[in-house]
Amino acid sequence: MNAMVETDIRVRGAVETRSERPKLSVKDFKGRVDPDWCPGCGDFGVLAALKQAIADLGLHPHEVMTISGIGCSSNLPGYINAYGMHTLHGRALAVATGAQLANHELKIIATGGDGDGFGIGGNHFLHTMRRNVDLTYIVMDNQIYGLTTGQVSPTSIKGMQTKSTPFGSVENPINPIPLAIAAGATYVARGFTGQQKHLVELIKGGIQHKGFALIDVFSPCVTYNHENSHEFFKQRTQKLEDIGHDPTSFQAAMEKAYMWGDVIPIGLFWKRSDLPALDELEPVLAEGGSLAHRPLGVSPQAAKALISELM
Amino acid sequence: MNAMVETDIRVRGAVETRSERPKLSVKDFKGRVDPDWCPGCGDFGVLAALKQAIADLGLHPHEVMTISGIGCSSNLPGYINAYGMHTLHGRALAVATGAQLANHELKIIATGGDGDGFGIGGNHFLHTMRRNVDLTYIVMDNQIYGLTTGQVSPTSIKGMQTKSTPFGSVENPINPIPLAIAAGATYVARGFTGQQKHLVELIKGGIQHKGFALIDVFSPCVTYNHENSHEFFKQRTQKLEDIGHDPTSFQAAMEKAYMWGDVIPIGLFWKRSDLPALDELEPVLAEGGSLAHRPLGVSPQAAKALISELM
Amino acid sequence: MGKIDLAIGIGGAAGQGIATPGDILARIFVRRGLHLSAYNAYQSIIRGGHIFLTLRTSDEPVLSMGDKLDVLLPLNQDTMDRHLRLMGAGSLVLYNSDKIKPGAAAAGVQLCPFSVKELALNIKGDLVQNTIALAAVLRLIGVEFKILEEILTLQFGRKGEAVIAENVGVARAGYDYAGAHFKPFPFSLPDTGKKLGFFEGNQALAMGGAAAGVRFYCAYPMSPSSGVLHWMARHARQLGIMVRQVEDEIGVINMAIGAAHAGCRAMCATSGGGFALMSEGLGSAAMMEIPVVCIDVQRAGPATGVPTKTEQGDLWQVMGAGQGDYPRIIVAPTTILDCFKIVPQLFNLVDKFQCPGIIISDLLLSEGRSSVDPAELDFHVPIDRGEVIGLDGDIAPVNGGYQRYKITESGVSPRALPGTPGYVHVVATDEHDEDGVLISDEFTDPHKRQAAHEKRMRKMEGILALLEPPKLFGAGQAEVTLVGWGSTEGVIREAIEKLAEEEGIIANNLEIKWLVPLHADAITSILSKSKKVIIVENNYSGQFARYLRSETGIVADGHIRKYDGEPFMPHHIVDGVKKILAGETEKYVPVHEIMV
Amino acid sequence: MGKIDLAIGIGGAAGQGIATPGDILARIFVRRGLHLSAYNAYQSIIRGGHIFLTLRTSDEPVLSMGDKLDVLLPLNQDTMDRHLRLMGAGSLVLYNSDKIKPGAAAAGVQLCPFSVKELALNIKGDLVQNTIALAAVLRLIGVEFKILEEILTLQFGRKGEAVIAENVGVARAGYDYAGAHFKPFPFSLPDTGKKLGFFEGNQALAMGGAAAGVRFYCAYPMSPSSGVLHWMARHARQLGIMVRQVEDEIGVINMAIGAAHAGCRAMCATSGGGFALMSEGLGSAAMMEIPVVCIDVQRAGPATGVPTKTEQGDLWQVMGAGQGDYPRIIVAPTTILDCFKIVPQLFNLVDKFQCPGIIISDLLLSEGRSSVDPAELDFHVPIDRGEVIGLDGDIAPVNGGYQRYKITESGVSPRALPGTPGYVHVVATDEHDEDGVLISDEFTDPHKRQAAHEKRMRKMEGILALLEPPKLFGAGQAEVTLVGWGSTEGVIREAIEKLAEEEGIIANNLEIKWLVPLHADAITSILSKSKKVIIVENNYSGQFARYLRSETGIVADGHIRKYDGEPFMPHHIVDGVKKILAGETEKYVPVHEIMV
Ligand SMILES: Cc1ncc(C[n+]2csc(CCOP(=O)(O)OP(=O)(O)O)c2C)c(N)n1
Ligand SMILES: Cc1ncc(C[n+]2csc(CCOP(=O)(O)OP(=O)(O)O)c2C)c(N)n1
Ligand code: SF4
Ligand code: SF4
Ligand SMILES: [Mg+2]
Ligand SMILES: [Mg+2]
Repeated sequence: MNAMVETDIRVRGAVETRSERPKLSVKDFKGRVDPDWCPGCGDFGVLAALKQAIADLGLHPHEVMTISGIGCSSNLPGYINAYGMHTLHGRALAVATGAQLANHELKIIATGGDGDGFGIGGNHFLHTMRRNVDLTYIVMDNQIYGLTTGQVSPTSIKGMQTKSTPFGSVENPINPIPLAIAAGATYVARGFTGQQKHLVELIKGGIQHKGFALIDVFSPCVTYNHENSHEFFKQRTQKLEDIGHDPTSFQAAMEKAYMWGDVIPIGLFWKRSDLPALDELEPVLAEGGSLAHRPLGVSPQAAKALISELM
Repeated sequence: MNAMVETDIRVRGAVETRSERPKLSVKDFKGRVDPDWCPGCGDFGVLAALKQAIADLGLHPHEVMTISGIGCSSNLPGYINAYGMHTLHGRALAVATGAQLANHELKIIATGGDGDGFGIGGNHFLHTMRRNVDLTYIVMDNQIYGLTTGQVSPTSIKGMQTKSTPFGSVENPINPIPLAIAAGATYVARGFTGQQKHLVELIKGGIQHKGFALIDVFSPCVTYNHENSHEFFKQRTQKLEDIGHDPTSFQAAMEKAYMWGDVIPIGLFWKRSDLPALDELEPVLAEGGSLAHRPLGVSPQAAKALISELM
Repeated sequence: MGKIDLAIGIGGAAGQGIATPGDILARIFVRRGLHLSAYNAYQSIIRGGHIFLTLRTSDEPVLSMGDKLDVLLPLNQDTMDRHLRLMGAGSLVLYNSDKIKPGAAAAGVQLCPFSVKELALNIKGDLVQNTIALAAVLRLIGVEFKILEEILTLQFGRKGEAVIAENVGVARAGYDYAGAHFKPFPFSLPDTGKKLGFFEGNQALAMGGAAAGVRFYCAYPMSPSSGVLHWMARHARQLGIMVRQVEDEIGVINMAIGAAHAGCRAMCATSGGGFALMSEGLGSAAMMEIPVVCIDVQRAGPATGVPTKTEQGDLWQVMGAGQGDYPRIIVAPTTILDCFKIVPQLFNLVDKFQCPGIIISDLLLSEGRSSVDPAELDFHVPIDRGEVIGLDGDIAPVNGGYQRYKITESGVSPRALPGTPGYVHVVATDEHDEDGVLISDEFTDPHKRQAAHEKRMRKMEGILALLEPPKLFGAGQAEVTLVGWGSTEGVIREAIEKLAEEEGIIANNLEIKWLVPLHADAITSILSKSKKVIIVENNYSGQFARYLRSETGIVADGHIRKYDGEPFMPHHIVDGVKKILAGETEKYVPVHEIMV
Repeated sequence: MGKIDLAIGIGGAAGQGIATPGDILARIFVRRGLHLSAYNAYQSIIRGGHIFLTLRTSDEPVLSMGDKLDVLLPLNQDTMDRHLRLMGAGSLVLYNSDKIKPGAAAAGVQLCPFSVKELALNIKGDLVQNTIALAAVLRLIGVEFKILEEILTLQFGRKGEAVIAENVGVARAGYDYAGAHFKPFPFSLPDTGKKLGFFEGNQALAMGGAAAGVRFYCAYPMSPSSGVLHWMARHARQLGIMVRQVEDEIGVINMAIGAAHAGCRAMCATSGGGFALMSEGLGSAAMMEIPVVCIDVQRAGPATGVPTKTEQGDLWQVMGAGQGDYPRIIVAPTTILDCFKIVPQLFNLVDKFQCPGIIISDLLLSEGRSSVDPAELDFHVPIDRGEVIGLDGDIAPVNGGYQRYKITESGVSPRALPGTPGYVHVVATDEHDEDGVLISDEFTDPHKRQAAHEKRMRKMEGILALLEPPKLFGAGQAEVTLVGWGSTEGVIREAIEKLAEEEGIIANNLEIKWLVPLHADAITSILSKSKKVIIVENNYSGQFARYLRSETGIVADGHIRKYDGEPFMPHHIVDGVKKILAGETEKYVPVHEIMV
């Protein structure tokens, strides 16, 4: 598995061979500051799993870039030793697409919250999936707006009482899994911070997947969402492996995706490998080498051709 | 069928009885000016079908409001004798939601193009569907940006050559039907301007449906999309009634929605009647009467209560 | 300030429960008819960090958070370390000596340690230190214990007798300990006999909306504007207001426009970044001629910036919002009470002139709290919906002849609500003729375009005529006029008192509330008589100073600016005025002494 | 103007094939080394309406579309009716008398009817009238037939000999008929021996981007900016530029920012409404300190407005874009060639100062066409990427000590490209410390905030120092200085020639290109010497006049404004200057005579 990733990661200049590369551990990915999340926040679990996945895959800090929007969860890039962009609320996927296409040799991991990604960021979410951009998108889905102190989110369950719905929400929530499948994502998974090892594997799978990978993670907010707590998910989540599931079957994926009740499945719902990622389809990248490092300017011949079009 | 609608339409003041209401014909819905669409544009067919549907349902011009964004198709409100809003590009559904909740006694029909609705308007599309707002949304889907003189749209097929993709698009298109189903729309249909009567029935069904109804209409652009022409759809579209389909079956709906090739199904893919529309769930509307016509201001008792909270 | 001028600072980490003693103190003050101003300095996290709440009370109206603290309640060591050095003679510091050690204090500062372990041996949890500190403060300012007892009884009512007894017991211990060990203030907090209330600016804006008859409120959460949403959501059912949280701010403004067109008074609020997303929609409301009100509660920018900190940095954004020229009204309320009063006024204007109205508030005003005399909260305000066809029952149908955009001298054309028989029409964001038919299509027509554009823009004259011109506050003859806009009114006026008392400098104040359209002539005539003009604003580039110059040509003699996220304190302005009058600088940027 | 000054107007409905004869004429002119300016007045529809293309050529540079037409080619009755009344003595009108009837013409107008039925009896389709009219014009301006023959042969090449022969035959008939029946112009179109090309402003902007080394271009289609996207898409593979059409303009600016941060020079373009949606993103680029270039091609607003018409109405929107203060560069190119040249200059500046750059163009410039001397199109421009770590191979890893936002005197901190070992860091839209760690979280710090904000804003001084100050054009001593910005340069300068020639009024011109930061001192020093200042701009409210006043205090003596969607013609300015100098008005708004 690692071998595959190693060849994927081209360090500019020479491709370092595997033996030369020191293998890093989780602690090498510790960020400049410690998270300021509330004690017990699910996001700690996502951060830990992500660091573990990156270390397991033998990646180095400079080869990875995390890109987030704004929210408690979106603070993640500040807590991991990797390149990072902490962009505007809702815009992580748009920024990530630009960065990925500009330097497709980087491993880009978009991270954020349910509000960031499915609320204000919904349109980028939709279109990034249909384009199958080679990104790993980890949503810390706590079914609430945490940073703004507890309002309803697009994944909040009906009836949820929040500061903006003190008498209970009357809107139907989004279910990100079928939505992602219908929109064209090629790797669609759900994790739970209470299942660390499982989550690490889902993230590794997402990073290794060439194309758009969504990992929607139940990452409970201990402060503002008392309905969908760690306990709530602990009692209900079951691994798809255990239930029995074929992630290449559309029908099975859809069926499992709608399960919500005493059993809430986690794991890889859907994966297809027959669709190339956008960067693989883009002819300008076929020449090889990231755009970001190509020399600037127009050759004299090209300039001549451009001018001759005007004559 | 009409009876149902009649009772739905409360004219402010007295509810006119059915016998008093003159039944109008299509020509009563002729707008102030004639459409400036290119001769042969599919949108003529949508306009005709919409007028027919409204007339068939016994609605009067002042009881209907069409709301569009910007695009060739979005010019529609100007061509029909009904209240209308020709809003910003991509924003029809947001405006329509506001108008619907402010006056839920109006029949609101949102109209627009594939670019308007699925491109820039994608986020409103998603959330209006999950909220099940009681709107009829007719998309004149020509798989191209017409008004801006022919660029790729989110529904343009892969390989499509347009001004912005002169060597062919490399992106996967959106399929609005499964997307709408997954997002929570409760009436999801596809029409074709080459099948007028069928289209009229789909629109009538949408207007009568209490909740969000999407009618995605193949409405060919004769000027900029030479791939997906009237002929193209004429040869391929088949009615779901003829193929055999149960619109209450999720699985059947999804299966049919992905059919694209020699047979492209049109008709009602999906309908569910168990979910109330947003206005039915909103307690503030339970008192009856549209918000728009309730008296303004705060009663002395209420004012006292508000002030006492501060003391 | 009045005879009593008491400022209490409570500081600790987020999650340490600062709000509760703060609320109790505020409540006690206003119930005695004392005035109050409160400002909470906090960060964008839920737990941890440093929160510092300043509560200032007086028998006279309180204009700002002031310059000094009389009481410091540090709930952790960090707060002690940050604030002790700023405490002056006559002040006191109350702290839990089990956990917190004081550093060096200035002469005359009374250090008042108490031991939670000793006073509340058996009680678990950290919140008990707050109860003790609160009780001790009340003792030292001469508030009777029974008042606290009542409050605690109410507060813990649901938890049963035992809990109440425990808390009252602890409070009693703290109260008595303070009485026995510390020197009280030389006054007892008076009771004026009158009762005031208190509210924050966001609440005032929301209540103003209710008074104006807002029937549709929508928003996307964004600090520091979310308070409006929360109030609206809480009162939605009671008041019959449709309150919606929308997918994003673009959806917000467009939904509000849809509701407004359908006939509701519609309002929304956001902060700078959300406002940026709304800017296209605002222009569209002006083009379709739909009245709608949007509130921008400014926070420190650019971009995400400092979400919990104040600034007046969005003026140019608000003025430039959206492409092209269009009529609009921009108003910056100057006090929290003004937040309440301005909303119905603005709704009457936007209804009359069928254009968007923007309220530009800021974190200081919107999250700051102030006492309020309930008599000032008049919910029975005049409501003028302008020329609207379809609001009452008797309308003669015009059957097609109706011209939504009839060209009139005032620029206003009677609008008809959707649903009204006989007035069917289409509104459009494309340029259109009097009948609503597009003139951007088919045959564009420069003459019609010019006429339509002029019709809309003519509204600005009508609006200006209805706006109250700004008035000079303070001495007619002064050495210097301090010009501000919006939330700086209070602190400027307090600085003026200080300048007079402490420095013998006579200053007056011209505070601008109605920003667009601007009473340029009235301002010019006032300021042309000023000896010196100094502009005070809470941003880097002097956004208002540049705007004032663009409209009036006035070049100020000096500028006092602050852009570190914290609001001005009176002495910042005093210092700036002194330096500028002394010719030492033309631009003074104070350094915020308190590290909050 | 030169010895030759010939303006041809071709008008008809959309779909009548106006572009082809227009292109052929333009091509013939520039191949003879004649200069050209072309402007197409059209509507937002695909078929129908009224399109009017003005082509003006001369042996000297052509500054505007001018005031008069020498030749009118009406392809339908509507065009004849609209334009004939404006034709003056010495001009001629060529039309298909089978379908079109002239009205009353002024004295000296040569009416030149031809019958398509007679000249091309057997040929189907409407386009043949265009070929005949084109051939006739060429005959009357003395262009040899073989040139047209060559062009038609090329044009119909793929359709086979028969079609070529047919078209050449028809053209010959029209050419000869004109020779036999109509009076030619008293000159033959000269051939200077030199060869020029021609391009539109959007093409120039795109080519400028290519020259600057843009590697990432993205956009959402929006008239009148889509031409940049179309050029980029056409040349993407040839030039190795990633070109993407995005879901909306918010996606556009953020995608461009992502690409720019990863190391590409990234550009995007839009028009007013799209720019509104980008405004939040632009502020975020400034906060993260990422260089990116965005083009706003203005059209008539507000809102959707008149999508196919020109205006300069976005200046305040662009200046106010996004919340808070942040460093940015705003430039308004003054000619189509300038569109090409400005882009690499701007990229060097934004790379050097790590901030967003905005080019503010308009429909007139972006969709207008102009001849160009190929020697002026230098693709070998200097490229300065500023301080970037990671563009070449040899970087010493700093292993964690790297400070992305190091506070420096210039405000610029060396940036490191993602992927560079040893320089790992996080960029943020929240306020941050030198090391990129947020200071909006946990412990906000007013002192650090102030320092970070000042660091960014200091860049503006460095930028200004590198911008060329505006220079006065024309007579040093003049009765009046006409001040404009951006696209009005050409027409103002032509008006100046006219004022001198026809009215004996000596005027000069100060055209402002670099708008933010503004060379306020240089402008003040120039204009303080002017006897009178008149500001000319294509909007309602005098957006530039107000800005100029805000930055310099200068109050113009008069204003010439136009906001009907059509660009200024020279005589509009001439008339305005006369009226203003005569004291008849302070603000002159011309009425556009031509109903296009
Ligand atoms: C344009 C804009 N609108 C609103 C906000 C305020 N805001 C910041 S984070 C957030 C939502 C956070 O929710 P989520 O993305 O679920 O993250 P969480 O805090 O729950 O992890 C909002 C609304 C903003 N920063 N920008
Ligand atoms: C914010 C904004 N961006 C871009 C545009 C330009 N624009 C107008 S219509 C349109 C797309 C039209 O496509 P579609 O919605 O499919 O309608 P069609 O013309 O094909 O019927 C675009 C991009 C705009 N008006 N506003
Ligand atoms: S508020 Fe919720 S999401 Fe935010 S840090 Fe605390 S627990 Fe986590
Ligand atoms: S361009 Fe296409 S969509 Fe637009 S009117 Fe013409 S045919 Fe219809
Ligand atoms: Mg969340
Ligand atoms: Mg379309």
